[in-house]
Amino acid sequence: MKLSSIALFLILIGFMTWPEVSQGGTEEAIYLSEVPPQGHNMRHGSSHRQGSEHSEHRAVPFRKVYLNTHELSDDARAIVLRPDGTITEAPLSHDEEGWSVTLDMRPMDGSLDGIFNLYVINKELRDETLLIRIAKMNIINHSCGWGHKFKFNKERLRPKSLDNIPLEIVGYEMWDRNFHRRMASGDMFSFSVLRKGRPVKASVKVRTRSGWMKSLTTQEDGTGAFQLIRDYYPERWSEFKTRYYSSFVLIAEYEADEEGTYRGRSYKRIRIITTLPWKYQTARIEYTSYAYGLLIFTLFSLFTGLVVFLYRQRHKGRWVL
Amino acid sequence: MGSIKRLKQFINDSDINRFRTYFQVGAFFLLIYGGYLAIDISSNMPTFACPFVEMRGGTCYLWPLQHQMNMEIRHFLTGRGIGVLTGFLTFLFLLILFNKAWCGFICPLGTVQDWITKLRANIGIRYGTYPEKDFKKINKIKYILLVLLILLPFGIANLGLSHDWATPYCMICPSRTILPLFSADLSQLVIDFSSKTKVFLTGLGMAVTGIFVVGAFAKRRFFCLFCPMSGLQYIFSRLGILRLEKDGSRCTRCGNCYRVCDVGIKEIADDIESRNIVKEDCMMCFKCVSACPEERCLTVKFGGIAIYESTERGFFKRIEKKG
Amino acid sequence: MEIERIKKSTLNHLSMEAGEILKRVEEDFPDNPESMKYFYDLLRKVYCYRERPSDGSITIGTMCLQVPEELIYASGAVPLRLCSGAYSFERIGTGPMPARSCSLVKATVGMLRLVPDFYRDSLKALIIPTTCDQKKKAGEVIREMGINVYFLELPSRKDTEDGRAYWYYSVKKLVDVMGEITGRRLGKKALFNAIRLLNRAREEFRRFYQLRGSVPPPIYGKDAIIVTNAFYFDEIGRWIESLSRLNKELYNRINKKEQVSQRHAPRILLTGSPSIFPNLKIPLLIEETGGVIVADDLCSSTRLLYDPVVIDETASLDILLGAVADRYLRPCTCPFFIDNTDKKRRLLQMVRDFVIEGVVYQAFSGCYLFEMESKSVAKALESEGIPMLYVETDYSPEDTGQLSTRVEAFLESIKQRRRGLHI
Amino acid sequence: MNYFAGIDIGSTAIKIVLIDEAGEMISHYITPTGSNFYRNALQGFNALLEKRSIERSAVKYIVSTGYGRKLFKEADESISEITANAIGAKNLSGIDGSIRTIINIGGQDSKVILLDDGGCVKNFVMNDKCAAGTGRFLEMVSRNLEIEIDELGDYHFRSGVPLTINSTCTVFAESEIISLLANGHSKEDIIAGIHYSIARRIAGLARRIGIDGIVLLDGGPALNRGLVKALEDELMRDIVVPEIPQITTAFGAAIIAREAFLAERERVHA
Repeated sequence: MKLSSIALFLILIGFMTWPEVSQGGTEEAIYLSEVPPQGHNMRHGSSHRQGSEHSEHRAVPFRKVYLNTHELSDDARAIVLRPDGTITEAPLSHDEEGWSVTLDMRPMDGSLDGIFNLYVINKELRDETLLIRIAKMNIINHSCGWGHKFKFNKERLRPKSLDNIPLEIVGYEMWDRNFHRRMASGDMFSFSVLRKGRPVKASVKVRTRSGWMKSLTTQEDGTGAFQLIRDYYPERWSEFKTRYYSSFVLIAEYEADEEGTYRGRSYKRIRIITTLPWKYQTARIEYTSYAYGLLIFTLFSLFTGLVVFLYRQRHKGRWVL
Repeated sequence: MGSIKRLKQFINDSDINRFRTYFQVGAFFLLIYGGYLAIDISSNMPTFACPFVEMRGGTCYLWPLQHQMNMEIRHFLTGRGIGVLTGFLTFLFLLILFNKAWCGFICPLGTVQDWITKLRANIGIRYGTYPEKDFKKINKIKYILLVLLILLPFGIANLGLSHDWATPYCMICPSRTILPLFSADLSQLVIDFSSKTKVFLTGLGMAVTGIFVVGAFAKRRFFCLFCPMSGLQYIFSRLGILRLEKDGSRCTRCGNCYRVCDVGIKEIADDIESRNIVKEDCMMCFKCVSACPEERCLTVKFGGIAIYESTERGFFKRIEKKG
Repeated sequence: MEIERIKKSTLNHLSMEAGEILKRVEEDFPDNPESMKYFYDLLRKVYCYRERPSDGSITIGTMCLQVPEELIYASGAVPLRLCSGAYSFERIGTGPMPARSCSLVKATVGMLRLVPDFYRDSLKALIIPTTCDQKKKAGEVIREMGINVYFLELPSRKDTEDGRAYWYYSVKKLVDVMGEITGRRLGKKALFNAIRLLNRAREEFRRFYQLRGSVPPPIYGKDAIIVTNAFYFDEIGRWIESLSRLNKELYNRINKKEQVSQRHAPRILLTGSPSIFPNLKIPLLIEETGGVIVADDLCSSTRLLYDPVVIDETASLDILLGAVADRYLRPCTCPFFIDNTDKKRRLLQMVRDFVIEGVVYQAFSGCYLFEMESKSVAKALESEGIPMLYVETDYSPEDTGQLSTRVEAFLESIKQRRRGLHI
Repeated sequence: MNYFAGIDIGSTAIKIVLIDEAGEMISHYITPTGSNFYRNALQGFNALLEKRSIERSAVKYIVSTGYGRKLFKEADESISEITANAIGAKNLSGIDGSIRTIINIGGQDSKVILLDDGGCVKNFVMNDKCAAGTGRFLEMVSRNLEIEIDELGDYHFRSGVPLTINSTCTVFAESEIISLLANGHSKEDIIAGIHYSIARRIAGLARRIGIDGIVLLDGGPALNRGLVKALEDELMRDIVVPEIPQITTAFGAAIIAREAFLAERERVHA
């Protein structure tokens, strides 16, 4: 009997560590993040730099965003879709921390109150297949001081996409009407994968900072959804912070047989990898409890009821009106 | 008779309690569901309009006040200090307009308490009252709460108190847990375990709600004795345009006004010297004026013009209608 | 046998006395309102022919206005105010009572002592509130005569919380006692209806109280006393109707600017010990010498019917009882209470409301409560420049001569003051 | 020339005063009331007119006061003796205006009248229950001691130590006087004792409403200087006595008659 339990145990461990194994395939994907990459491996992310997190309540004129890779083709371009629909170019710069894009969010008068789409597109030709790596990021630009003028403005709230982007992931239910981030663990995160603006079937992988990974394929109409799980478990309970943003990255791959020439060399197949980083908080339900709330409520109401009842019994006759 | 005189007589004969009940229902919908009609009266209202109610029609001044107090001293004199001042002046303007009638006619929590009182009355259980000496002690609690709700946020910014103390009074106020129920939002009935302070505050909040529900059932306008908003209002209520005045010489001290007073203020019946009879817990519901049989003993004045007076004729009309 | 003779002669004396007073009231004053006839006939019937209108239900005697009549009506009984103003009864009452005691109490004891069938036929119980000591001690004397007496304890302070708590408690005890006497549990509905019934009576009286005080006065003060005294005996519904008829007539008089007595009759306010029919000595004296009593503060007339009961919630019997108890305790300005500052304030307010030119303060000799308070009332009135005549008298007509001189001098001093005659 | 008359029909004496249009006292007449006071009053009035040879029609206004005032049909108006006394005392010639307290000892009652600054009656008290301390008491004493009433004053000043007569009631006092006489006490001491007992009673009455300013004593017994002296000792202040104390009330009534007539004439002309 002992032998089987050991076997079971081994399988379990295997299963537990199973996601580690399939780590290999994600090296190629490039993605943007607000903190500089400490090395390629995502696991020990820079949690201590939380402070600099982009808070939706106070806008900043410039926002520096980092890429997770050092090699980038020379013709890589960073395109910015601004909330008012205009498209601009953002400068890519490289320093010892790696590639970074500095996004210019001015003017700070509330006209650009909304979501910026930042795309970094990198094309390479590897032995006859054109490898396009796209890193996309949604950056919220909002300050409560501007008031919430666009609260009911459909155009500003709608998650937007660009048609000339080879492959793009568009996430829905990203924020509430006041452009405050609303995603919390347990919510269903739905997205769709678009190829040049048209939905397309592609395989998508989700990887959180702590390394948990899940892969799924989009439906025919290119949409997919999955439930966010909580992956923020600080060692001591006192360190738990409700404002902590856990994050994950969506990586979509698409391959097709298309010919074309790129810088004079032809290719027969193209392979596109696009990424979209995402942040979410721990859901309130995770650290609050209805049971205790109602328990305390009933306890105290019963206690008060008892006190009133006893008081009235004792003052039966001499009731003062 | 002149039309003004006929109008005055019509008002003095009317049953203000029924008018107030309807007004309260209207004000309740305005404050709890105003958001659906994109109504936002002001964010510094001198009454409970709970920020935890999603589609509210206005915000209770204690909410921005506690946020604004969460500021270093040096900021007070800078631009941000101006924000505190404008907030306070808006509150003061609204307060001066209706004085403490905000509590009697508009406050949603007060309306809830009045509904609970009506329920108790229909069931046939008698209401309770505080003995005099306890009443004097109990109604000082609201000033303690008022001081705390200003000092604690101030402590966050200047004394390094943790941010969980952000809006301390709102965490223990029964409005936070009860008013959202009216828009089917149960999210406030929880204990927040994210930090020791949060556990303490939300725990206390649920305890206060428990006490509130039974207290409001046993005693009329139970919470109004403890409410810091009424304490804050009373500091400036002297400036109010809406005033309740008493002519002591006409008073027979028959005590009717004291018996109908939901809050149970003894001075309304016993004090025959002071002219402005609005005491600290008064919610200006004017039930006393409708219960006074003496001619022009109690008068409600708006900017010096008497809009509602206790008249003998009106009194007996109301008694006839009581049925 | 000897009791029979005394009883017969006393009844004769009573009818003579009442008849004579009624004659003075009706004939000596030519301009009485026509609808007063009902009240005169009622009193004549009660006092001269002893036919008290009663529908056979239990009668519960009361000796003072502090007894909540709503409770009596609600328990299906009928209250009967037994304070008596008959000099013929006082003469018999002097036996068991000390010589120097208050005439009113002596008269009541006399009435109950010697003339059982005058009221005792259906008198189930007599409730005596422990207001002034003479009524309290007289209660013991009455109990020995075999009448079922119940003492309703009152606090001696009405403005403290303990005083009120004490009073609520004794009213609740009274409810249980009423239960035993009438055999019916006091129901909330019955009490509510009783309250509304009496409130209607008070509303009608309030209108009369205002009409009577208008300038120039449409009715004499003696008629007001007769109207309120009729309230003791009359069935309450009929009393309200006849009073509203009287009010209409007064209203027309005021519109037609008709008035009683001469043009500038001094407007007098009568206060102090209650004058109860047939003891209208002082009021008649004042009005025969030319004054008009336009307002009074007597517990036998105005204070009996002035304050209404207010009901806020009808949740439980306790609340209704509290409202009734409050009405009988708090507005009462009986000198029996300590710190009776309300009385002076109310008097000054009445002086202002009804343009009073002189106050007559009558105190029954032996009633030390009113005698002691007269000094402070005089001082309060003097501060407002209102002259006050303090009259100490009893039911006997002996001092009518001197009193009439004093009353006449008082009225002349008012006229003199008014004309500013400094000859 | 117009004349005005004031008739004070008291319990013991009828006093009539005649004044001219200027308010000066022309003449007065005093006669005992007797049984039919109406006849005596009328006779007295006519006698007064003849003495001064004045036509009845010249007397334009007559005011009656005192106990019998209502039954004297001749009078145009009747007024209580308290008001008459007050007005009379105020206007007596030779008395300065600052009189505040008037003590009147009449035949059957004694009164203390308090005037306010304007001369109106502010308050008054009457010893109306019994005859103690009144003229009738003095008559009883003089009858028992067989002394004329007006000699009482001289006897008072001839007394050594005045006896204390404790019972103030007329009936008992009589028996007490007889017993004192039997014990050989001198009449002078008894009379002085009587005066002091009357003074004590009147002073008690006056203190009940408070004495204020100058005190004037009038009424018949005021002629008795002994009684005035006793009252001064009891009240511890000087007392003013008009030269004819009995007629003050009647004089007041005459003044009111003149005032009423003049007021009537103006109203007619206006």
